Amino acid sequence: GGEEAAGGAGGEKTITINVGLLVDETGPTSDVGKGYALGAELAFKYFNEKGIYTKDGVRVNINYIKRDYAYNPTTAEEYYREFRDRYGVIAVIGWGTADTEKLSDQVATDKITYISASYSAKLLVKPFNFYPAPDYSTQACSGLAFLASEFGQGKLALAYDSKVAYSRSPIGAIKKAASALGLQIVGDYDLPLRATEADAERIAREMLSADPDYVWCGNTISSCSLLGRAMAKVGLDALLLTNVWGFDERSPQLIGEGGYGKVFGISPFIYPMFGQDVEGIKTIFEAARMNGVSEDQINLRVVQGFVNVWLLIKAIESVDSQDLQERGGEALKEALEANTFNLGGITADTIDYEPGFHLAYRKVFIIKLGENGELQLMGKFEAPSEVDCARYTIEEGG
Amino acid sequence: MPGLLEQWGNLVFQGVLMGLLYSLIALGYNIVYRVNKSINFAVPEVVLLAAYLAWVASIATGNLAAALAIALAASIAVSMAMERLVARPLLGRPPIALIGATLGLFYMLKGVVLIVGKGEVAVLPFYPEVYRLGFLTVGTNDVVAFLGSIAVLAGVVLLHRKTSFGAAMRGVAEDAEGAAAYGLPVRRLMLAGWALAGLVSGLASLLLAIKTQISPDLEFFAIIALAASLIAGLDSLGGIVVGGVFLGLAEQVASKILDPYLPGIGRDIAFFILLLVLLVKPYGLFGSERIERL
Amino acid sequence: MGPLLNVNNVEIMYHPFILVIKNLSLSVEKGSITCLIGPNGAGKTTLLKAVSGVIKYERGRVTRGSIELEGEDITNREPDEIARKGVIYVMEGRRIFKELTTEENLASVAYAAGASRDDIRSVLSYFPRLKERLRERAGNLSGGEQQMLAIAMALLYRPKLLMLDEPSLGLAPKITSQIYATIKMLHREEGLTILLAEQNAKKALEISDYGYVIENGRIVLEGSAEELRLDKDVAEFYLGMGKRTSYAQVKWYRRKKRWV
Amino acid sequence: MSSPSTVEKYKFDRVWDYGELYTRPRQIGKPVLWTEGITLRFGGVTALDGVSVEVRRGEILGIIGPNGAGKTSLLNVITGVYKPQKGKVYFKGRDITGLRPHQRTLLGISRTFQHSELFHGMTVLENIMVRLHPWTRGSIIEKALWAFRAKRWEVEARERAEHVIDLLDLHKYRHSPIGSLPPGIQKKVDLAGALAQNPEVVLMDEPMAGLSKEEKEDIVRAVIETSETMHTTMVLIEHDMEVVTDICDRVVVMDYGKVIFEGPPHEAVADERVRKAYLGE
Amino acid sequence: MPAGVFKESYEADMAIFRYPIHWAALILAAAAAVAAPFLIGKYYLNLLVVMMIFWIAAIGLNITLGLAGQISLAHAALMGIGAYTVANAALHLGVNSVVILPLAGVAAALLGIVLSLPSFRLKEYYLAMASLAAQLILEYVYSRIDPDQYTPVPPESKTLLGISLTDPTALYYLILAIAVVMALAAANIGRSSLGRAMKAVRDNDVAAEAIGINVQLVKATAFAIGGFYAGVAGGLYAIYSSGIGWEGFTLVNSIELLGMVLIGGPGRVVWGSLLGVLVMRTGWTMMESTITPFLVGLGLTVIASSAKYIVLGFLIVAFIIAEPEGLIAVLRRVKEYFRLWPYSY
Ligand SMILES: Nc1ncnc2c1ncn2[C@@H]1O[C@H](COP(=O)(O)OP(=O)(O)OP(=O)(O)O)[C@@H](O)[C@H]1O
Ligand SMILES: Nc1ncnc2c1ncn2[C@@H]1O[C@H](COP(=O)(O)OP(=O)(O)OP(=O)(O)O)[C@@H](O)[C@H]1O
Ligand SMILES: [Mg+2]
Ligand SMILES: [Mg+2]
Repeated sequence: GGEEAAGGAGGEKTITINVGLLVDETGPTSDVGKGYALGAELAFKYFNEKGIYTKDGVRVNINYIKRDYAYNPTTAEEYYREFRDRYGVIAVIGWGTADTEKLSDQVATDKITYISASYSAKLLVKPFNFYPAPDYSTQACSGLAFLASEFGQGKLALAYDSKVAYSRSPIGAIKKAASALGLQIVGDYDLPLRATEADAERIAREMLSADPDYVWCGNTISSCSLLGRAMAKVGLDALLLTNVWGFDERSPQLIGEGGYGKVFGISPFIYPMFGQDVEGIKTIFEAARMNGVSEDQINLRVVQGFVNVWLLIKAIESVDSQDLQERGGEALKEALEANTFNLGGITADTIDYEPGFHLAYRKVFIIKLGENGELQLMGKFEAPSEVDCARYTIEEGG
Repeated sequence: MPGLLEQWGNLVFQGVLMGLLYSLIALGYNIVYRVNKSINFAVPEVVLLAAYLAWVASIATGNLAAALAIALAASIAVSMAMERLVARPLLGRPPIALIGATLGLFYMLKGVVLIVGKGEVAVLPFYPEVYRLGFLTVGTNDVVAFLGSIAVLAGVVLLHRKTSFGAAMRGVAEDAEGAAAYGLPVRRLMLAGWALAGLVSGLASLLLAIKTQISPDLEFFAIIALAASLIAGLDSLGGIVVGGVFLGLAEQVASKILDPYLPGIGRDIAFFILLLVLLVKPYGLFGSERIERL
Repeated sequence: MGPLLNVNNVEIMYHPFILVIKNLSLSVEKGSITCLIGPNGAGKTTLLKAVSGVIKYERGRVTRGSIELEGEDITNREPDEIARKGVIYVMEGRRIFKELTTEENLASVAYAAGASRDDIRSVLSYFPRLKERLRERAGNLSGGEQQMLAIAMALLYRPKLLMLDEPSLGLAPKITSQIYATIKMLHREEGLTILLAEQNAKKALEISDYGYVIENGRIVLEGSAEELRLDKDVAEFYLGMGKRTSYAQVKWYRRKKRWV
Repeated sequence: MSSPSTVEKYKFDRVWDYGELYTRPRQIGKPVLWTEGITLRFGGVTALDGVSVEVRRGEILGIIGPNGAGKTSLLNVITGVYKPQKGKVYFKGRDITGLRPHQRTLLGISRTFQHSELFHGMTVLENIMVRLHPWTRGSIIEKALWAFRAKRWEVEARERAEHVIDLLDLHKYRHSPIGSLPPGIQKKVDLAGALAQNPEVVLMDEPMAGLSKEEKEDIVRAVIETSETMHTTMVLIEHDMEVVTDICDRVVVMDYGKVIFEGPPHEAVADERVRKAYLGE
Repeated sequence: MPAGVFKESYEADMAIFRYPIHWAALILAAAAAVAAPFLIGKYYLNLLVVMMIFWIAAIGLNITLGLAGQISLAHAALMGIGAYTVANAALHLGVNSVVILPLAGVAAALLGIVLSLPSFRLKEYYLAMASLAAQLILEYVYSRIDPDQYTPVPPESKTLLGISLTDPTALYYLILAIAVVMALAAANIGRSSLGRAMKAVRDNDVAAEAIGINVQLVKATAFAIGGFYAGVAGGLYAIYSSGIGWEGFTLVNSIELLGMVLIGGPGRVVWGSLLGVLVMRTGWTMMESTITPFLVGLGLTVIASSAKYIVLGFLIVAFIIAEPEGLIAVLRRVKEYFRLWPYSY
C-alpha cells in the first residue's frame, strides 16, 4: 500500500505508491532494453508531472524504483524481493520472458500487478500478469495470416533458437495453425541468438533445398537481420517475417539492400515514424521534450516501455484511492480486467482483458522493409478468429 | 551433384574463414602467454571495444579508414595499459592471480564497452558486393577478412620465427629475474609483447566487424577463440591456424549434421573438442610439455 | 690503472627491513680474478645481485654507499642497463631458460646483447659439449652442461666484468675442474675480469689473484690469494686443511626433549 | 599394477624406543632393494643403460658420478617417478616396478630431493607432518569433525614431527614459512621429513650440496644417528668425496648411465676408471 | 603468542579457538547471528540468506582452488546440479526439498569427481580452460533439460518439521545452522592431514606424489568436497527461490565465485570466502541501489548502468594486486593491531 501525505499542488490530498521497474540495460538484450527503460522512465516522469488522479480524484504520486537485472532471471528474483520487501511495491513493470514466467506464480501470491514486455502466451492465464499487446503466438499467426492473404498460400520455414524460451514460445502454435492459414511447414531450423554470419548463411543454404516461400524468424534483431542478409546472399527468394523483437527502425541498415522489399516486421504498436498524427505518439514526443530527450531517440522500444507504464496508470485512474491503498495490486488487477483501455491509439486495437485470460487484443501492425530501403506501414491485420494461437500455446504448455 | 557441392563447398569456405578469424583472436592470447606466461581473459572485451569504437568513430568522422585507425590505436593503448598496471605488478605471482586479475579487467572493460557501444547491434559502413565464383558465393567482406587474417597471421609468425625477438620474449616469460640478470630488457619486451597482442586483437575485431556484424556476441566468439588457442597449445604460434580453422570447420559441419538431434550444438561444439583434445594431449596439439624434473 | 669495480661501504636491504650487507667495501682490478668466500647466508649472492641490479626483482636495494664501474655510479640502476655497460651476473644455481632449447637460450641473450650468429658460434667454440646439444631443451641438460650454457650466454656480451656465483655448486669434482679450467682459459685468452663467489674456497683461491672473506654481511679478511691460502683461520674453516676430523667421528647428537 | 588399497601399508610403528637399539651394533644384512638392468631413455638421451645395483639392509651406500651420469634418474626410477623402458625394481624380494610413487613410499622407501622441493605455502612443521599423510587415519567425516581417530592421529603425527625436529635441531624454524629460510635449513627440513616417515630405506639426493662445513656435519650426524639407532638403510648421492669416503660402507660409481665401479670407498678413490670419469685428476 | 596463554599439549596448540579472545569473538558473533531476524527487515534478512548460500558455495570452491590449487571455472555448474536435483525431486516426485538436500550435495560431489578427471593430467591454464569447457557443456545440457529456463520449486515442498520455509526467518535459521556446520567442517578439513596433503598438491604436485601422497586421490577428493558444498548451496538456492533456470548457473556465475575466493583470500577457507561473498555478492546487489542512483543524480545517466561493472572489476584487480592473501590479510593486520593493544587480554 502507499502512505498518505498532505501537500502537493494547492494542498490537495496526494498518496504515493511504489512501483518496481525491472530492466536490462547491460545484459544481452540491452540494445532494446535501454530504449524500453527510457520509455518507461519518460512515462513515469511525464504522468507524475501532469498529475495522476484516482477515480475519486485523489492525486497519486508514483515513486518508481529501477533495477538493471542484466537479463538474468536469478538476479531478477533478487530485485523482485527487494521491490516487495524493501519498498512494498504494488506493481512491477518487467521485461524478459524467462524472468517474468519465473516470477508469475510469486506475484500471484504476493498480489502484485506485473506488466511485462514479454508477450509470452503462458502469461495470459497468470492472474496478475498483463501486457498491452497480443501474445507472441497470436502476433505470429496474425503476421502469417497477412502473408497468406497478401501473397497467397505457400511453404513456410521456421528459424529460431530452441534453447531460448522467448524464441520457442510461438512455434508450437504456428505449427498447429499453419494448415488453417493455408501454409505448409517445410522446415525447422535452429538459428542461435548468437549466430554468426556463417551460421546464418549455412541455414539459408539449407533452406534453399526446402525452397520455402516464407520464412519465420523468431529471434532478436541481430540473428534475424543476419538471416535476412544471408538469404539475399545465397539467392533464396522468400519473404522473411520476423516477430516483434526481430525487426525495428535499425533493420534497413542491418539487413542492407539485399533484403529490400523482402522483409516484414510485426508490431502491436504503431512505429513513432508513422504516428505523427497519433495522439499517443504525440504524448510521447511531448514527454521526451519535457525531459530533454531528443526526438531521434524515440523508437519502437521507447514506445513499448511507455505504453506499459501508461497501462498501469490507466488502471490506477480507474480505481478509487481507498481501494488502491488497501488492496493495492489486487485492486489494479481487477480494474484492468474490468475496463477497456485506449492508450492514445498507439496499440493496434483497444485493450480488453477478460478475467482469467489476459489477451489484450489480436490485431498487429505489419511493417515492410520497402524496395527503396524505407520502412512502410502495411496496416493492421489479425488471424481469422477460428485459429486461436494463444490457446494452442497455453494448452501445449500444460 | 551440384547442389551438394554448392552446399558443402560454401560451408567449408565459410568454416575456414571463421576459423581464420578464430586463429587471429587466438593469436592475441598466445602472444601474451609467450611473453607473460598468462592468459589474458580480457581479450574478448578488447575485441568488443575495438569494434564498437570503430563503429562510433565511423559515424562521428564518416570516414571508415580513420575509424579503423582510431580503433586500432585504442586497442593497442588498452593492451599496453593492462601490462603496465596489472601484469607487471603481478610478475612472479602464481597463474591464478593473473587469471583473477584479467577476469577483473574483463569486468572493467565490459563496463567501458557498454558505455561506448550501448550493447547495440550495428554494422560498419562497408557494404559487401556478392560474387559467384563457380559454386562459391563470396562477398567482398569475405575476401577482405580472408586475405587480412592470413596476412596478419603470417606476419606475426614470421616475426617470431625469423628474429631472436621471439626467443627473448619467451625467456622473459619463463624467468623474469633470470632474464634481467642476462641483461634482457624485461619491461620493454613485455610491453612490446602486450602491444603486439593488442594490435592483433584490434585487427581481428575489425576484420570480424567487416565480415559479420558488431554485437555483444563477439564476446562469446572470442571465448571460442580461446578454446582454439588451447587446442593448438598456448605457446605455439603456427599451430593456432590449425586449431582455429579446425574449430571453424567443426562448428559448421557439426551444426549441419547434428542440428536435428542436438539443436544449437554448433556454438558449443568447440568446448567438447577442447575437452577431448586436452584429455589426450594435455598441452594441446602443438604445445610443448613443461619440464618437471625432481 | 684504477680498479674496474668499486663498492664503497654499501648497505643492502631486502624488503621491508632485512639488512643483509652492512657497510662493505671492495674493489676489483681490471683483468684480475677476485673471489668472495664465506659461509651460507654470508651475503655473497646478495652483493652480486646488488651490483648487477637484479636485486630489484627480490624487492631489495642498496640503501647506503655507492657502486661504481670505472668511476661511473651504477647504484640501483636497471639490470639491463648495467648489463649493457658490460657487467654480467651468472646467477647461483644455473639460472637458464629451462623450457627453451640451448640454441634459443643463446638467441634470447644475443637479442639483448646485439650479438650476431657468428658471435654465438665463436662463443660455442669454447664449449664443445654444448654444440652437440643445441636442440635439447636446456632443462634436460646435466648440471655441468647447464653451468657451461649459463657462462656461454654471459660471454655473448663480451663483458668487462663477469660475475660468477658458485659455479661449482652441485658439480662433480671433475666437472668442477673443467669449469674452472674454462674460467681460467677465458681469463687468459679474453683478458676477462672475473668476480667469483664461492664456498668451495680451495678451488676459488687456486685460480684467483685476490680474495675477500665475507661473514654475515661484513668483510672479515682480505688479501692476495696466497696470503689467504696461508692464513690459518681460512685454512681451518674454509679449506678444511690441517688435522681434519673425519665426518664419521662427528660427536653424537644428544637427544633433548622439548615442549612446543 | 596394484592399487593403493592392495599395497599393505608398511608398518609405521617401527620401534621408537632406543634403549636396547643403542646397545645392538648395526650389522649389514642381505640386499633389501635392488634393480635389474634398468634402461631409461629420454628421446635421444639414454639416461640409464642397463643399470643393476643392490642396496643391503642397514648399510650406507654412496652413489657418485659426474653430472648427467644418471644418479638422480636412477633414484627417480627406484621411487617410481620415471618409468624405465627396460628392467625391474625389487624391494624386499617383491617386484615394485609397476607401483606408483606414493605406493612405494607406503612400502617404506623415502627420499630427499636434489633441489628444494619443499611446499612454500606451508610452515616447516607442516612440511614435515605432510610427509606422514600416507599413514593418516580417520575418514573424511572424522576429519571434518576433528574427532576420534582423525584427532588422535593428528596428535601422534605432531609427536613424530617433533622427534625429527629435535633430531635436526629445527626448533627455531618450527612455525616459519619455507620461502624465507636459507638453503641450508631447507635441506635439513627435507631430510627431516624423509626421516619422519621412519622408512626402511631412505634415498638422499645431494643432501649437502652447497652447504657449509658445519651444516654438512649436522646432516651427517642425523644420518649416522638414524642409521645406528634405527638401522635404516641409507642411499646417499653426493659430490663431496670427503663425506662419501668417511661415512659410506660402499659406493657405486656411475658414468653415462652405466655402473663403472662398485665397492668400498677407498678402493673407489684408487680405481683408475673412477679417477678418469669422476675425480678427474 | 600473547603472554599468559600457555598450551600444555600439542592438541591445544592445534585447536581452532586457541585464545580467550577467540571464544569471546565467537560468542558475540553467535549472539548477533541468532538475534538478526529481530533486528533487521525482511529484505536484509533475505540478503543474509543469499549471502550465506553463496558463502557455502565459495567455501567449496576455496577448498578446491585455495587448498588443493585446482582451478575450477565450473563451480556454478556444480551448484546447478544441486539446484536441479532439489527442484525436480520436489516438482516431479513431491519429495521434501530439505530432506533431499544431502542427495543434492552427493550428486554434485559425484559430478565434481568427474570434473576432477582432467586435473589428473592438466594444470593451471589448461585445467582452468578444461573446467571452463565443462561449464559451458553443462550449460548446454541444462538448457536442454530445462528449455523453459524455468523449473518451479513448489512451496509445499519447502517445509521442515511442519514449519514452512517460505517464511524468511525460518529459512534464515535453517541456512544459518547448515552454513555454520559446513564452515566448521571446512576449517577442520583444512587443518587436518588431508588439508596439508591438499596444500602439498597445490604447491608442488610432482614432489607430493614422490613423498607418498596419492595425488590423484587428493585431487578427486578436493573436487568432491568442493562439489558437495556447491551442491548443497545450489539446493538451498532452489529452496530459497521460487524456481530455478539454467542462466542462474552460467560461466558468469562461476567467474563471480572465483572472484569471491580470490578477493576474500584463497586458502583462507572460512573467513576468506565470507569476505569475498560480502564484497562480490551483497556488494553487487547494494551497488544497484546506491551507486547507480548516485550517478544518475550526478546526471551521469549514460554510465550509471555500466558503472557497477567497472567498480567490481576494479575491486577484483585492486585486491589481487595489493593483497595476495586477499581481504582476510587486511583484517589480520587489524587484528594484530588490537592484539598488541594494551590490556586486550
Ligand atoms: N629475497 C630475499 N629476501 C629476504 N632475505 C633474503 C633474500 N635473499 C636472501 N636473503 C637473506 O640474506 C642473507 C644472505 O643470503 P645470500 O644468498 O646472499 O648468502 P650467500 O652468501 O649467497 O649464501 P650461499 O653461500 O648459500 O649462496 C641470508 O640470510 C638470506 O636469508
Ligand atoms: N625429465 C627428463 N627429460 C629429459 N632428459 C632428462 C630428464 N631427466 C634427466 N634427463 C637426462 O638424463 C641424464 C641424467 O640426468 P640426471 O639428472 O640423472 O644426472 P645426475 O647424475 O643426477 O646429474 P647431477 O649430478 O647433475 O644431478 C642427463 O643427460 C639429463 O639431461
Ligand atoms: Mg649465494
Ligand atoms: Mg642429480
